[in-house]
Amino acid sequence: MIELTRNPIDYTALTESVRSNQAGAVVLFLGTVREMTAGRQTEALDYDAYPEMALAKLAELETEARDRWPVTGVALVHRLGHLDLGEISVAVAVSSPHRPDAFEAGRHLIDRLKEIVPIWKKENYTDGTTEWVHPGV
Amino acid sequence: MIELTRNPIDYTALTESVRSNQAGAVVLFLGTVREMTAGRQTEALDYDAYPEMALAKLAELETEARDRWPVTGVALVHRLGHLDLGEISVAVAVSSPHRPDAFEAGRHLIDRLKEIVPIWKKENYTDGTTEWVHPGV
Amino acid sequence: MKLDVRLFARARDLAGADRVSVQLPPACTVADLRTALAAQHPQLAPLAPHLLIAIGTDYAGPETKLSDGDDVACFPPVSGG
Amino acid sequence: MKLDVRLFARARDLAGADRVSVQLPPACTVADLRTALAAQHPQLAPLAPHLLIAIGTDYAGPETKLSDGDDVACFPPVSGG
Repeated sequence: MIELTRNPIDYTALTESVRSNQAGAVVLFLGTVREMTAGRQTEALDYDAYPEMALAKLAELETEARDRWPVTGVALVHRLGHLDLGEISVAVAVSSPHRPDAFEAGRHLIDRLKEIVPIWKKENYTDGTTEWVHPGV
Repeated sequence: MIELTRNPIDYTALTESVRSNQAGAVVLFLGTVREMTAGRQTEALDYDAYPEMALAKLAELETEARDRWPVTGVALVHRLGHLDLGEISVAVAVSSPHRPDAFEAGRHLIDRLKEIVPIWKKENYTDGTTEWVHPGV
Repeated sequence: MKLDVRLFARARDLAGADRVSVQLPPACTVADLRTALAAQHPQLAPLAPHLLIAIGTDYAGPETKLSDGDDVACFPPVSGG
Repeated sequence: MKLDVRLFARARDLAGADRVSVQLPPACTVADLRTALAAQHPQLAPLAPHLLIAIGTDYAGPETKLSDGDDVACFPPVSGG
Protein backbone atom coordinates (compact mmCIF):
# COMPACT_ATOMS: atom_id res chain seq x y z
CA MET A 1 0.00 0.00 0.00
CA ILE A 2 1.38 3.36 -1.14
CA GLU A 3 -0.57 6.44 -0.18
CA LEU A 4 -0.56 10.18 0.39
CA THR A 5 -3.36 11.32 2.63
CA ARG A 6 -4.74 14.45 4.26
CA ASN A 7 -6.42 12.38 6.98
CA PRO A 8 -4.89 10.89 10.13
CA ILE A 9 -2.88 7.76 9.32
CA ASP A 10 -4.53 4.53 10.48
CA TYR A 11 -1.33 2.67 11.32
CA THR A 12 -3.24 -0.33 12.65
CA ALA A 13 -4.84 -0.93 9.25
CA LEU A 14 -1.42 -0.41 7.69
CA THR A 15 0.20 -2.96 10.00
CA GLU A 16 -2.60 -5.47 9.41
CA SER A 17 -2.05 -5.05 5.64
CA VAL A 18 1.52 -6.42 5.91
CA ARG A 19 0.85 -9.25 8.38
CA SER A 20 1.03 -12.72 6.89
CA ASN A 21 1.46 -16.34 7.93
CA GLN A 22 4.66 -16.28 5.86
CA ALA A 23 6.14 -13.49 7.98
CA GLY A 24 7.52 -13.95 11.47
CA ALA A 25 8.44 -10.29 11.85
CA VAL A 26 6.68 -6.98 11.36
CA VAL A 27 8.40 -3.61 11.80
CA LEU A 28 6.36 -0.43 11.90
CA PHE A 29 7.98 3.01 11.91
CA LEU A 30 5.98 6.14 12.73
CA GLY A 31 7.30 9.65 12.32
CA THR A 32 5.49 12.02 14.68
CA VAL A 33 5.50 15.80 15.11
CA ARG A 34 8.09 16.54 17.79
CA GLU A 35 7.87 19.61 19.98
CA MET A 36 11.55 20.53 20.30
CA THR A 37 14.04 20.72 17.42
CA ALA A 38 17.48 22.24 17.95
CA GLY A 39 16.20 24.21 20.92
CA ARG A 40 13.20 25.69 19.09
CA GLN A 41 9.62 24.90 19.99
CA THR A 42 7.32 23.68 17.24
CA GLU A 43 3.59 24.32 17.38
CA ALA A 44 2.62 22.52 14.16
CA LEU A 45 3.99 21.38 10.79
CA ASP A 46 2.61 21.82 7.30
CA TYR A 47 3.50 19.13 4.77
CA ASP A 48 3.39 19.74 1.05
CA ALA A 49 4.21 17.35 -1.78
CA TYR A 50 4.60 17.02 -5.50
CA PRO A 51 2.02 14.26 -5.40
CA GLU A 52 2.52 12.45 -8.73
CA MET A 53 6.27 12.25 -8.24
CA ALA A 54 6.00 11.42 -4.53
CA LEU A 55 3.77 8.44 -5.30
CA ALA A 56 6.14 7.30 -8.05
CA LYS A 57 9.14 7.53 -5.70
CA LEU A 58 7.32 5.69 -2.91
CA ALA A 59 6.55 2.89 -5.37
CA GLU A 60 10.23 2.83 -6.38
CA LEU A 61 11.20 2.49 -2.73
CA GLU A 62 8.93 -0.51 -2.34
CA THR A 63 10.55 -2.13 -5.38
CA GLU A 64 14.02 -1.31 -4.06
CA ALA A 65 13.20 -2.92 -0.69
CA ARG A 66 11.75 -6.03 -2.34
CA ASP A 67 14.87 -6.34 -4.51
CA ARG A 68 17.18 -6.18 -1.51
CA TRP A 69 15.32 -8.11 1.20
CA PRO A 70 12.91 -11.04 1.27
CA VAL A 71 10.04 -8.78 2.19
CA THR A 72 6.52 -10.21 2.52
CA GLY A 73 4.55 -6.94 2.74
CA VAL A 74 5.35 -3.23 2.46
CA ALA A 75 3.15 -0.22 3.20
CA LEU A 76 4.21 3.42 2.93
CA VAL A 77 1.90 6.29 3.80
CA HIS A 78 2.73 9.99 4.16
CA ARG A 79 0.33 12.55 5.49
CA LEU A 80 0.02 16.04 3.95
CA GLY A 81 -1.44 19.28 5.26
CA HIS A 82 -1.45 20.76 8.75
CA LEU A 83 -0.28 18.50 11.60
CA ASP A 84 -0.38 19.28 15.29
CA LEU A 85 2.17 18.16 17.87
CA GLY A 86 2.29 14.40 18.30
CA GLU A 87 0.43 13.60 15.09
CA ILE A 88 1.79 10.97 12.72
CA SER A 89 3.34 12.36 9.53
CA VAL A 90 4.64 9.12 8.03
CA ALA A 91 4.21 5.39 8.55
CA VAL A 92 6.33 2.58 7.13
CA ALA A 93 5.27 -1.02 7.73
CA VAL A 94 7.25 -4.01 6.51
CA SER A 95 7.06 -7.73 7.17
CA SER A 96 9.49 -10.53 6.42
CA PRO A 97 10.07 -14.13 7.46
CA HIS A 98 12.92 -13.15 9.84
CA ARG A 99 13.44 -10.04 11.92
CA PRO A 100 16.82 -8.72 10.69
CA ASP A 101 15.36 -8.21 7.23
CA ALA A 102 12.28 -6.43 8.56
CA PHE A 103 14.42 -4.04 10.63
CA GLU A 104 16.89 -3.37 7.81
CA ALA A 105 14.20 -2.88 5.18
CA GLY A 106 12.16 -0.62 7.49
CA ARG A 107 15.17 1.52 8.32
CA HIS A 108 16.20 1.72 4.68
CA LEU A 109 12.70 2.70 3.55
CA ILE A 110 12.36 5.64 5.93
CA ASP A 111 15.96 6.78 5.33
CA ARG A 112 15.45 6.75 1.55
CA LEU A 113 12.00 8.31 1.82
CA LYS A 114 13.56 11.28 3.57
CA GLU A 115 16.21 11.54 0.86
CA ILE A 116 14.28 11.24 -2.37
CA VAL A 117 10.51 11.62 -1.98
CA PRO A 118 9.40 15.16 -2.94
CA ILE A 119 7.64 16.15 0.26
CA TRP A 120 8.50 19.22 2.34
CA LYS A 121 7.66 20.36 5.79
CA LYS A 122 7.18 23.88 7.02
CA GLU A 123 7.84 24.54 10.68
CA ASN A 124 5.32 26.65 12.57
CA TYR A 125 7.29 27.75 15.63
CA THR A 126 5.60 28.90 18.84
CA ASP A 127 7.23 32.32 18.39
CA GLY A 128 4.93 32.85 15.40
CA THR A 129 7.54 32.39 12.66
CA THR A 130 7.28 29.79 9.93
CA GLU A 131 10.09 28.23 7.92
CA TRP A 132 10.38 25.63 5.17
CA VAL A 133 12.83 22.90 6.08
CA HIS A 134 15.29 22.43 3.21
CA PRO A 135 18.33 20.48 4.38
CA GLY A 136 21.61 21.95 3.20
CA VAL A 137 20.13 25.29 2.11
CA MET B 1 4.62 -1.12 30.08
CA ILE B 2 5.95 -4.62 30.79
CA GLU B 3 3.49 -7.47 30.52
CA LEU B 4 2.96 -11.19 30.02
CA THR B 5 -0.51 -12.00 28.77
CA ARG B 6 -2.61 -14.96 27.69
CA ASN B 7 -4.82 -12.66 25.57
CA PRO B 8 -4.17 -11.30 22.08
CA ILE B 9 -1.70 -8.41 22.20
CA ASP B 10 -3.29 -5.01 21.56
CA TYR B 11 -0.34 -3.48 19.74
CA THR B 12 -2.25 -0.29 19.01
CA ALA B 13 -2.65 0.42 22.73
CA LEU B 14 1.01 -0.46 23.18
CA THR B 15 2.08 1.94 20.45
CA GLU B 16 -0.13 4.71 21.83
CA SER B 17 1.49 4.19 25.24
CA VAL B 18 4.93 5.19 23.89
CA ARG B 19 3.83 8.11 21.69
CA SER B 20 4.81 11.53 22.99
CA ASN B 21 5.26 15.10 21.82
CA GLN B 22 8.90 14.68 22.83
CA ALA B 23 9.38 11.79 20.41
CA GLY B 24 9.67 12.17 16.65
CA ALA B 25 10.06 8.43 16.07
CA VAL B 26 8.21 5.30 17.11
CA VAL B 27 9.37 1.80 16.21
CA LEU B 28 7.08 -1.17 16.79
CA PHE B 29 8.27 -4.74 16.35
CA LEU B 30 5.81 -7.64 16.22
CA GLY B 31 6.83 -11.27 16.29
CA THR B 32 4.16 -13.42 14.62
CA VAL B 33 3.66 -17.17 14.26
CA ARG B 34 5.22 -18.12 10.94
CA GLU B 35 4.04 -21.11 8.96
CA MET B 36 7.33 -22.40 7.55
CA THR B 37 10.55 -22.89 9.55
CA ALA B 38 13.49 -24.75 8.04
CA GLY B 39 11.18 -26.54 5.62
CA ARG B 40 8.75 -27.73 8.30
CA GLN B 41 5.16 -26.57 8.51
CA THR B 42 3.93 -25.15 11.81
CA GLU B 43 0.31 -25.42 12.84
CA ALA B 44 0.54 -23.58 16.16
CA LEU B 45 2.99 -22.64 18.93
CA ASP B 46 2.70 -22.97 22.69
CA TYR B 47 4.57 -20.43 24.77
CA ASP B 48 5.53 -21.09 28.36
CA ALA B 49 7.41 -18.82 30.77
CA TYR B 50 8.95 -18.58 34.19
CA PRO B 51 6.74 -15.56 34.84
CA GLU B 52 8.42 -13.86 37.83
CA MET B 53 11.85 -14.05 36.22
CA ALA B 54 10.55 -13.15 32.75
CA LEU B 55 8.97 -9.97 34.12
CA ALA B 56 12.17 -9.12 36.00
CA LYS B 57 14.27 -9.62 32.86
CA LEU B 58 11.89 -7.56 30.71
CA ALA B 59 12.19 -4.74 33.24
CA GLU B 60 16.00 -5.07 33.09
CA LEU B 61 15.84 -4.78 29.31
CA GLU B 62 13.86 -1.56 29.58
CA THR B 63 16.50 -0.16 31.96
CA GLU B 64 19.29 -1.30 29.65
CA ALA B 65 17.66 0.43 26.67
CA ARG B 66 17.11 3.65 28.64
CA ASP B 67 20.76 3.61 29.74
CA ARG B 68 22.01 3.27 26.18
CA TRP B 69 19.61 5.40 24.14
CA PRO B 70 17.61 8.58 24.77
CA VAL B 71 14.38 6.63 24.80
CA THR B 72 11.08 8.40 25.53
CA GLY B 73 8.82 5.36 25.97
CA VAL B 74 9.29 1.59 26.05
CA ALA B 75 6.68 -1.17 26.07
CA LEU B 76 7.39 -4.91 26.06
CA VAL B 77 4.64 -7.53 25.98
CA HIS B 78 4.94 -11.27 25.44
CA ARG B 79 2.01 -13.56 24.95
CA LEU B 80 1.83 -17.01 26.56
CA GLY B 81 -0.26 -20.08 25.82
CA HIS B 82 -1.49 -21.49 22.52
CA LEU B 83 -1.02 -19.32 19.41
CA ASP B 84 -2.31 -20.03 15.94
CA LEU B 85 -0.57 -19.13 12.68
CA GLY B 86 -0.21 -15.40 12.18
CA GLU B 87 -0.92 -14.48 15.80
CA ILE B 88 1.36 -12.02 17.59
CA SER B 89 3.66 -13.60 20.17
CA VAL B 90 5.66 -10.54 21.15
CA ALA B 91 5.47 -6.78 20.75
CA VAL B 92 8.20 -4.23 21.40
CA ALA B 93 7.38 -0.53 21.10
CA VAL B 94 9.92 2.23 21.61
CA SER B 95 9.93 5.95 20.98
CA SER B 96 12.75 8.48 20.91
CA PRO B 97 13.34 12.03 19.69
CA HIS B 98 15.21 10.80 16.57
CA ARG B 99 14.76 7.68 14.49
CA PRO B 100 18.19 6.02 14.63
CA ASP B 101 17.82 5.61 18.39
CA ALA B 102 14.32 4.15 18.09
CA PHE B 103 15.47 1.60 15.51
CA GLU B 104 18.60 0.64 17.44
CA ALA B 105 16.81 0.38 20.78
CA GLY B 106 13.94 -1.63 19.24
CA ARG B 107 16.32 -4.04 17.57
CA HIS B 108 18.39 -4.41 20.72
CA LEU B 109 15.31 -5.03 22.88
CA ILE B 110 13.98 -7.89 20.76
CA ASP B 111 17.45 -9.41 20.27
CA ARG B 112 18.11 -9.38 24.01
CA LEU B 113 14.61 -10.57 24.84
CA LYS B 114 15.26 -13.66 22.75
CA GLU B 115 18.58 -14.23 24.53
CA ILE B 116 17.75 -13.78 28.19
CA VAL B 117 14.01 -13.76 28.96
CA PRO B 118 12.90 -17.19 30.27
CA ILE B 119 10.16 -17.95 27.77
CA TRP B 120 10.04 -21.06 25.58
CA LYS B 121 8.08 -22.06 22.56
CA LYS B 122 6.90 -25.51 21.60
CA GLU B 123 6.35 -26.16 17.91
CA ASN B 124 3.17 -27.98 16.91
CA TYR B 125 3.98 -29.23 13.44
CA THR B 126 1.30 -30.15 10.91
CA ASP B 127 2.64 -33.74 10.90
CA GLY B 128 1.31 -34.06 14.46
CA THR B 129 4.66 -33.91 16.27
CA THR B 130 5.51 -31.34 18.91
CA GLU B 131 8.95 -30.11 19.94
CA TRP B 132 10.31 -27.59 22.42
CA VAL B 133 12.63 -25.11 20.77
CA HIS B 134 15.88 -24.92 22.75
CA PRO B 135 18.62 -23.27 20.67
CA GLY B 136 21.92 -25.10 20.84
CA VAL B 137 20.51 -28.27 22.40
CA MET C 1 11.39 27.08 -26.59
CA LYS C 2 9.30 28.02 -23.58
CA LEU C 3 8.99 25.65 -20.63
CA ASP C 4 6.44 25.78 -17.86
CA VAL C 5 8.15 24.82 -14.60
CA ARG C 6 6.23 23.66 -11.54
CA LEU C 7 7.52 25.00 -8.22
CA PHE C 8 7.14 23.67 -4.71
CA ALA C 9 7.77 24.66 -1.09
CA ARG C 10 10.08 27.66 -0.64
CA ALA C 11 10.64 27.96 -4.39
CA ARG C 12 6.90 28.50 -4.84
CA ASP C 13 6.79 30.99 -1.97
CA LEU C 14 9.75 32.96 -3.38
CA ALA C 15 8.24 33.06 -6.87
CA GLY C 16 4.77 33.78 -5.53
CA ALA C 17 3.38 31.26 -8.02
CA ASP C 18 3.17 27.50 -8.39
CA ARG C 19 4.62 27.60 -11.90
CA VAL C 20 6.80 29.97 -13.90
CA SER C 21 7.69 30.15 -17.59
CA VAL C 22 11.30 30.00 -18.73
CA GLN C 23 12.53 30.95 -22.17
CA LEU C 24 15.24 28.57 -23.37
CA PRO C 25 17.28 28.00 -26.52
CA PRO C 26 16.47 24.72 -28.30
CA ALA C 27 18.56 21.65 -27.38
CA CYS C 28 19.39 22.95 -23.95
CA THR C 29 20.13 21.03 -20.76
CA VAL C 30 18.99 21.01 -17.16
CA ALA C 31 22.09 23.07 -16.30
CA ASP C 32 20.94 25.73 -18.76
CA LEU C 33 17.48 25.68 -17.20
CA ARG C 34 18.97 26.31 -13.75
CA THR C 35 20.85 29.35 -15.06
CA ALA C 36 17.84 30.65 -16.98
CA LEU C 37 15.53 30.22 -13.99
CA ALA C 38 17.74 32.38 -11.77
CA ALA C 39 18.20 34.98 -14.53
CA GLN C 40 14.55 35.23 -15.59
CA HIS C 41 13.11 34.86 -12.06
CA PRO C 42 15.60 36.63 -9.80
CA GLN C 43 13.46 35.89 -6.70
CA LEU C 44 14.62 32.27 -7.13
CA ALA C 45 18.33 33.19 -7.35
CA PRO C 46 19.12 32.51 -3.64
CA LEU C 47 17.81 28.95 -4.00
CA ALA C 48 19.17 28.32 -7.50
CA PRO C 49 22.28 26.30 -6.57
CA HIS C 50 20.17 24.04 -4.32
CA LEU C 51 17.22 23.44 -6.60
CA LEU C 52 16.43 19.90 -7.66
CA ILE C 53 14.98 19.47 -11.11
CA ALA C 54 12.66 16.69 -12.19
CA ILE C 55 11.40 15.75 -15.63
CA GLY C 56 8.20 13.81 -15.29
CA THR C 57 8.60 11.88 -12.03
CA ASP C 58 12.38 11.44 -12.24
CA TYR C 59 15.24 13.55 -11.01
CA ALA C 60 17.31 14.93 -13.85
CA GLY C 61 21.07 15.51 -13.78
CA PRO C 62 22.69 18.68 -15.18
CA GLU C 63 23.47 17.16 -18.58
CA THR C 64 20.00 15.86 -19.24
CA LYS C 65 18.55 17.35 -22.44
CA LEU C 66 15.25 19.19 -22.27
CA SER C 67 12.57 18.98 -24.94
CA ASP C 68 9.59 21.13 -25.71
CA GLY C 69 6.60 19.95 -23.71
CA ASP C 70 8.64 18.28 -20.95
CA ASP C 71 6.84 18.20 -17.61
CA VAL C 72 9.45 19.98 -15.51
CA ALA C 73 9.40 20.60 -11.76
CA CYS C 74 11.84 22.46 -9.64
CA PHE C 75 12.10 22.39 -5.85
CA PRO C 76 14.48 22.74 -2.92
CA PRO C 77 15.84 19.72 -0.96
CA VAL C 78 13.09 17.49 0.38
CA SER C 79 12.19 17.17 4.05
CA GLY C 80 9.42 14.62 4.31
CA GLY C 81 9.26 11.99 7.01
CA MET D 1 20.73 -29.56 52.43
CA LYS D 2 17.74 -30.25 50.21
CA LEU D 3 16.81 -27.83 47.44
CA ASP D 4 13.54 -27.67 45.58
CA VAL D 5 14.29 -26.83 41.94
CA ARG D 6 11.66 -25.44 39.56
CA LEU D 7 11.74 -26.85 36.05
CA PHE D 8 10.43 -25.43 32.77
CA ALA D 9 9.83 -26.45 29.16
CA ARG D 10 11.59 -29.65 28.09
CA ALA D 11 13.23 -30.06 31.51
CA ARG D 12 9.78 -30.24 33.06
CA ASP D 13 8.55 -32.65 30.42
CA LEU D 14 11.58 -34.95 30.90
CA ALA D 15 11.21 -34.94 34.69
CA GLY D 16 7.43 -35.29 34.46
CA ALA D 17 7.12 -32.68 37.22
CA ASP D 18 7.39 -28.91 37.57
CA ARG D 19 9.82 -29.21 40.47
CA VAL D 20 12.28 -31.81 41.76
CA SER D 21 14.20 -32.10 45.01
CA VAL D 22 17.98 -32.33 45.00
CA GLN D 23 20.08 -33.45 47.94
CA LEU D 24 23.26 -31.36 48.20
CA PRO D 25 26.20 -31.04 50.58
CA PRO D 26 26.30 -27.74 52.46
CA ALA D 27 28.30 -24.89 50.91
CA CYS D 28 27.94 -26.20 47.42
CA THR D 29 27.87 -24.33 44.13
CA VAL D 30 25.71 -24.15 41.03
CA ALA D 31 28.19 -26.49 39.30
CA ASP D 32 27.56 -29.05 42.07
CA LEU D 33 23.82 -28.64 41.61
CA ARG D 34 24.13 -29.37 37.89
CA THR D 35 26.01 -32.60 38.61
CA ALA D 36 23.61 -33.62 41.38
CA LEU D 37 20.54 -32.91 39.23
CA ALA D 38 21.75 -35.26 36.49
CA ALA D 39 22.77 -37.93 39.01
CA GLN D 40 19.62 -37.84 41.13
CA HIS D 41 17.23 -37.25 38.20
CA PRO D 42 18.72 -39.24 35.32
CA GLN D 43 15.83 -38.26 32.99
CA LEU D 44 17.41 -34.77 32.99
CA ALA D 45 20.90 -36.05 32.10
CA PRO D 46 20.61 -35.41 28.32
CA LEU D 47 19.81 -31.76 28.99
CA ALA D 48 22.23 -31.32 31.90
CA PRO D 49 25.10 -29.60 30.02
CA HIS D 50 22.64 -27.12 28.48
CA LEU D 51 20.58 -26.25 31.54
CA LEU D 52 20.53 -22.65 32.71
CA ILE D 53 20.23 -22.13 36.44
CA ALA D 54 18.64 -19.15 38.13
CA ILE D 55 18.58 -18.12 41.77
CA GLY D 56 15.63 -15.87 42.39
CA THR D 57 15.21 -13.95 39.13
CA ASP D 58 18.92 -13.90 38.18
CA TYR D 59 21.03 -16.27 36.17
CA ALA D 60 23.73 -17.91 38.30
CA GLY D 61 27.21 -18.83 37.09
CA PRO D 62 28.85 -22.17 37.99
CA GLU D 63 30.76 -20.78 40.97
CA THR D 64 27.78 -19.13 42.62
CA LYS D 65 27.23 -20.53 46.14
CA LEU D 66 23.88 -22.04 46.99
CA SER D 67 22.16 -21.59 50.34
CA ASP D 68 19.38 -23.44 52.03
CA GLY D 69 16.03 -21.93 51.00
CA ASP D 70 17.30 -20.45 47.72
CA ASP D 71 14.61 -20.15 45.08
CA VAL D 72 16.28 -22.15 42.32
CA ALA D 73 15.02 -22.71 38.78
CA CYS D 74 16.51 -24.78 36.04
CA PHE D 75 15.63 -24.68 32.35
CA PRO D 76 16.95 -25.24 28.82
CA PRO D 77 17.95 -22.35 26.50
CA VAL D 78 15.16 -19.83 26.02
CA SER D 79 13.23 -19.38 22.78
CA GLY D 80 10.77 -16.55 23.34
CA GLY D 81 10.06 -13.88 20.78
